[in-house]
Amino acid sequence: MSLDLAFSSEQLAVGEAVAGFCRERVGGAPPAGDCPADWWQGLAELGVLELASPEAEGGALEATAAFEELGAVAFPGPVVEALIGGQVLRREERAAVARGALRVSVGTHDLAPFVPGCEVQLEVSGQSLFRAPLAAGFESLSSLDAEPVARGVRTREERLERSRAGLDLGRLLLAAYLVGAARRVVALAADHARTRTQFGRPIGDFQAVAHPLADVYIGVASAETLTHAAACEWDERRDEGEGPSPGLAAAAWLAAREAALEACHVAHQVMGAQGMTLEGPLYPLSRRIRQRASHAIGTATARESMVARLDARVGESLG
Amino acid sequence: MEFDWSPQDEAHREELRRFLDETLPEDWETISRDGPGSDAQAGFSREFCARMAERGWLTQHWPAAYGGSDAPPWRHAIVGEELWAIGEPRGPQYMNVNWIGPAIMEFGTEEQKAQHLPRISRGEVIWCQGFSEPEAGSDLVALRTRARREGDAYVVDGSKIWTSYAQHADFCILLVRTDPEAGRHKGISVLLVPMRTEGITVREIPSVVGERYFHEVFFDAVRVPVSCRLGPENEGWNVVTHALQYERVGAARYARAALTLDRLAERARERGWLEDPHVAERLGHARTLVEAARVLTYRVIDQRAHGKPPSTDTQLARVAGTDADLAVGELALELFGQEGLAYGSFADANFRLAMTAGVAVGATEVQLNLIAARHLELPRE
Amino acid sequence: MDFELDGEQQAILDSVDVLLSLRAGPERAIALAAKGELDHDLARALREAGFLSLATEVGPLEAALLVERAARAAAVLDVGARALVAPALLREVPDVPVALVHADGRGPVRHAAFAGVLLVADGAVARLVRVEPGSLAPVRSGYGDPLGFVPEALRRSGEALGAGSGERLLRWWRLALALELSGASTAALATTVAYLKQRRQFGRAIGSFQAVQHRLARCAIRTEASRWLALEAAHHGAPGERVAVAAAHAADTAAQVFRETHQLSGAIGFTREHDLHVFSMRLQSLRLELGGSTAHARAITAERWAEGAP
Amino acid sequence: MRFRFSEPEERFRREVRSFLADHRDLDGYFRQGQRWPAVKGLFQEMGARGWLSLAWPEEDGGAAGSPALEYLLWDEVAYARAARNPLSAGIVARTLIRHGTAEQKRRYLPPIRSGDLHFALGYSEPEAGSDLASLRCRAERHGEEYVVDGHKCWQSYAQDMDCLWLLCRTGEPGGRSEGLSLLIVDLDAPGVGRRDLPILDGEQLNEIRLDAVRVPVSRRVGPEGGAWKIMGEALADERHIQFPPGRVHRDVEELHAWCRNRRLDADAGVRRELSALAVVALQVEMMALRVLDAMQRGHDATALAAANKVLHTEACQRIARTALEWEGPAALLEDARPALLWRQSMWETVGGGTSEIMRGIVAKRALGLSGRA
Repeated sequence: MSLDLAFSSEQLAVGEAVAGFCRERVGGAPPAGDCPADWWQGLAELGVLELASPEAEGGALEATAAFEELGAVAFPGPVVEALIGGQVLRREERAAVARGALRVSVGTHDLAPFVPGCEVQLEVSGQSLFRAPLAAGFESLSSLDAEPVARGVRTREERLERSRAGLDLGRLLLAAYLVGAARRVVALAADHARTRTQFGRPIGDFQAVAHPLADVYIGVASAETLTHAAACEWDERRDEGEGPSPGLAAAAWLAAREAALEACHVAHQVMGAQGMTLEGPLYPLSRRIRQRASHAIGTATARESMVARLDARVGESLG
Repeated sequence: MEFDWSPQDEAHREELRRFLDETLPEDWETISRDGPGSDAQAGFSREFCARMAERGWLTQHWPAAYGGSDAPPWRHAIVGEELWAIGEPRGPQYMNVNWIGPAIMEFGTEEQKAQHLPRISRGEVIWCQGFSEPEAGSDLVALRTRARREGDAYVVDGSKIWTSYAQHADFCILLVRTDPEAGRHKGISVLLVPMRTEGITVREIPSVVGERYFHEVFFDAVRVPVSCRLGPENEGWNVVTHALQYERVGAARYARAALTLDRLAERARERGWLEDPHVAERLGHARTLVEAARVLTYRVIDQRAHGKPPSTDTQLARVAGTDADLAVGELALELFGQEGLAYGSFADANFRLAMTAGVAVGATEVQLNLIAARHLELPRE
Repeated sequence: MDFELDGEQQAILDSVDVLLSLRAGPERAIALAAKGELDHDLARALREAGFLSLATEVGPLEAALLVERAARAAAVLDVGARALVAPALLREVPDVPVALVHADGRGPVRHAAFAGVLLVADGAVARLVRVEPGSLAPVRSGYGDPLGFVPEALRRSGEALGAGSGERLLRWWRLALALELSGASTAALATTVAYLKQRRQFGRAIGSFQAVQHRLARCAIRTEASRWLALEAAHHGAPGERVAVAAAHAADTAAQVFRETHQLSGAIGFTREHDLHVFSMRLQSLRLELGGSTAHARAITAERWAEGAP
Repeated sequence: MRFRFSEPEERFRREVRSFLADHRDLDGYFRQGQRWPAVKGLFQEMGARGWLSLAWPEEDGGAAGSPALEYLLWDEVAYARAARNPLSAGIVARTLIRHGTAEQKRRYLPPIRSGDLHFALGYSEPEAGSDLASLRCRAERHGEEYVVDGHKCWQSYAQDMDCLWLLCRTGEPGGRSEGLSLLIVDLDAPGVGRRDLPILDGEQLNEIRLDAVRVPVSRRVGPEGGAWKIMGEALADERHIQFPPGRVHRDVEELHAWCRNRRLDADAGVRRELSALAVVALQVEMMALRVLDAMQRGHDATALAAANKVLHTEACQRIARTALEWEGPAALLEDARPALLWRQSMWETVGGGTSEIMRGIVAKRALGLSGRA
């Protein structure tokens, strides 16, 4: 069998189920703040919260199909973190995560998003994940007027096994989420450019509007395929029984991040003041993109792994 | 050609800084966190502008006849730099001082001058500008808000959008169509409308930038005396283009960007980030954009100081200012990562303010069109 | 503060422009490039008119104006080094071509093959090396200025010019670069704008497409700013941060102007029969000198924000 | 979903790779003009293996291979920097197969297949570069001959080619895409004048003047006035091999190796840009695979191919610029690899439909924006 870049019908079905759920619950734009409890429960019932875990039927491709849809509606809450938990937590904890009964936060050494709604608090540092709860008495902040964040002192309790697999999946799913969100951003901006008239014609008639949009479309489309390739790679390695290595997931994360941020930049430019209101469809997306792009997983390790990848390829091609 | 400040200018800047040290309250950072339109900052502006006026600084660049002291444009530019850099304690009043007042001087009747100029000059009045409409943003001439003549009043129907400061404003400088049959630039008039007139309602559009930043203003059979019209009927377009020439570089965005960048670099140094050459490069490049915006703005002020008519240098300066502002805002967010997203944090506050830079007052695209047509003399279609 | 030329400056520039319009320009640059020659005639004419000693006799700003104008006129000459940099370091301005050399540099050096004087930046000091003009090996180059190799031994020899001279050389060198970059960018843009006004595609002038207009407008903003930043730095005596800002801005501008002018001119821009390459190829070499935009940008940060910065 | 090629396809890739071991860095990719006899030799060897006619129908002497095989072949050749896919075996042959007369097929296909006969592309004119519909070169019918007058330019390597694949106007002057026809013109025919245009990448472009050149009507390919449609089809056939990502991977890897040799890769700024370029190279590959996937499914790949060209060529420019910046003035020496990469990459966002045209296609087809003004 040669190359085949389409989702399988099972994967499409996962995506469609999630899309339907989002249409029904989220509607136009998600509210600010954390994920409402019934939405979270809904995700659990759909099986989204256990995708790619050792117990799950679906792997990274199914999860990718689902997360692109979540991104498209800027779905709130620590969804990526739940699936990271599905890789690194103990079996009974994983089951609780899958049921929606246990929520996971993944943060930096002093910042933890979604606390206190999250019972398990993980800290990411390079290629390692630590169980590291915040001490009581943390400071509550809000991130871009929307997501709750806590700042405080952590105590590292243990380094988690399968940290790399968890972080790799995290990068991949962040990429999928960002790709889904960015596709929607480009669609919104293009729609605006087709319908909004200025100086007597649709603004999309102007190259100065159309060309930057074409550029971000290209960036998002290539990041999307790279994300799919990374998901394939993740699944193949899982099936082969190897531990996932930092490969395409890091690339997908870097590419999707870049493409999504650029898409927001252009869309804000195209949509003008309409993109700055909390009522319009653009800002809830661009805010969430900005948050996910600033995820604690960070970019430094991913960048280093790209250089390492080159090292390996150059070694090969010169040898 | 020489690029030194005169000793008098230097002295004025020093004096102004001392004044700010004494005048700004300790919680100024908090007051200014949500931008000039916020309740706190607009409220404070009435107090602050009165004190600026006492010193004779609020409208020192105005002619003596209207309560100014004919100060050279460079002097007023220094005020702009110093105040914008710290977040504009004049609040919404920078608009009156920079261009609404001068427009009234240029086109107003004696009665209008007597009514408005002293109040602006004393720092006790807030204005908003009723230009954009849902279907007329950067393309202002597409506006539809209608003013019908009925006896010695106009009856205004329509709505304006993206109006900053509308909630606080005492007056609105309003663009209306008085002749719907006339071509795009013709048939537009300017009205000076008291906001407390019956039939005006204001709705805030919650915005990402800060509180009270955007509003919709609805006009429902609002009666405005003909005596409130600024300039001749149906020739409002001239009034506006003339007025906006003053406005274009009124906001010294680069000064704010420069200070933000300095603070950003200081934080980066404290954390040892300057050791990372990538960070050092990014900061350096951002500094070039800020400096470019400054020097291009100076060029515009210089032309005014020489009594020359406004040129496309104004557009060059504006785009450069926008770019600098955005670049610094983006850089702050990038360097601070997740930490920068916390509401009111250093990076967050700066980024939100910078975001509107390219959109406010004639989107960047319009400026670029003008540069292409007039500066490069490129052909139209 | 005054951005307008005063009477004397205007008079100087007027005669500089007349001289350059007679003796320089793209056509001459193309002819000189074919021979790999430096413009000795232009040097003589500038010297006889007293323009090469503007820095000492009038001031650095006036010398800076000359350097920028010469670059706009595609002068194939060490005018930046001779009229602006050398006077900042030497009591007597040499009567021979001057090449600026970095002791640690590996690459070819502009004008070295014709130089009689090398000014070498070597850490804390600058050194003066006298060479026989024509003694250094020329390097074939398609980048506007003739290049030459300066052997390692020469880079390390010569007479030290005293404490602080190394840093002084770098500052004025950066300034000269900024001015030359700014002049060449302005000319490259003007050449392209003129071409796109008359060149037609899809039934209309290419210059009438909005996307094209916006890209050119952005270049115009940058070239204007580059010029003023460099002139301002010259007026202030080339302070470290200002020259780094001017050079970084000018180098970034050059990169953008290069990309856009070539992209928008299409195939004609790549031929040697069109003037664009006279300016654009030189931009390419100038913007790489002294470590290029990254090095200038890092210098800004070091000058302005590093621990113990002024 | 599957991002791997089949085992037979991978086997073919290995075969190509081992064949290319002898031709690696032939440099025909960048400098065909200076390497022509050797590049022609390479094509002849490939011809002998049947690789120039890999996807042609069997009845025309081809192997009816899949697009994937062709993709793998030219991707490997590009990675080896050996050559670019020749015009003759590509759009010329495909067009002849579709529209050529029996005589034309008999005459031209065998020597094309064997790598012996090569074509220069005669599309662009001084006043019609990316806007081909406005071209002026005119072919006047006189009995069984056309008499051709016109001026073509920007022909790559015409000095070494045998024939010109000429687009000219047979209909009303001033019409746009209607009234254009394709003719095969011998480059040594009387009235054909060629002049070299010196260009910045050190390679040659040519201009060709046609002065009352007589071309038999039997050399017209396809119906009179029908060239526009034919050209579109030929272009569509080739989308998957136009911009092989191997070239970009090779550039990035070489840049990285070069940084390591010079110990530049300890610098954080350099590492950051290298990592970004590694990501971009993968994005380029993904876009190329999307084009191939669409071709395999028989979908219209116009917008994807336009996107691919923009992404690919802009990536090449970014890599080359980076190399120049890190190397400094030494990179400007005539034979320095960075200078070569850079000069070559400059041309690519202009030649073969500018990036602006490509963005216009993407905007229109993928986003529904006209982008005309």
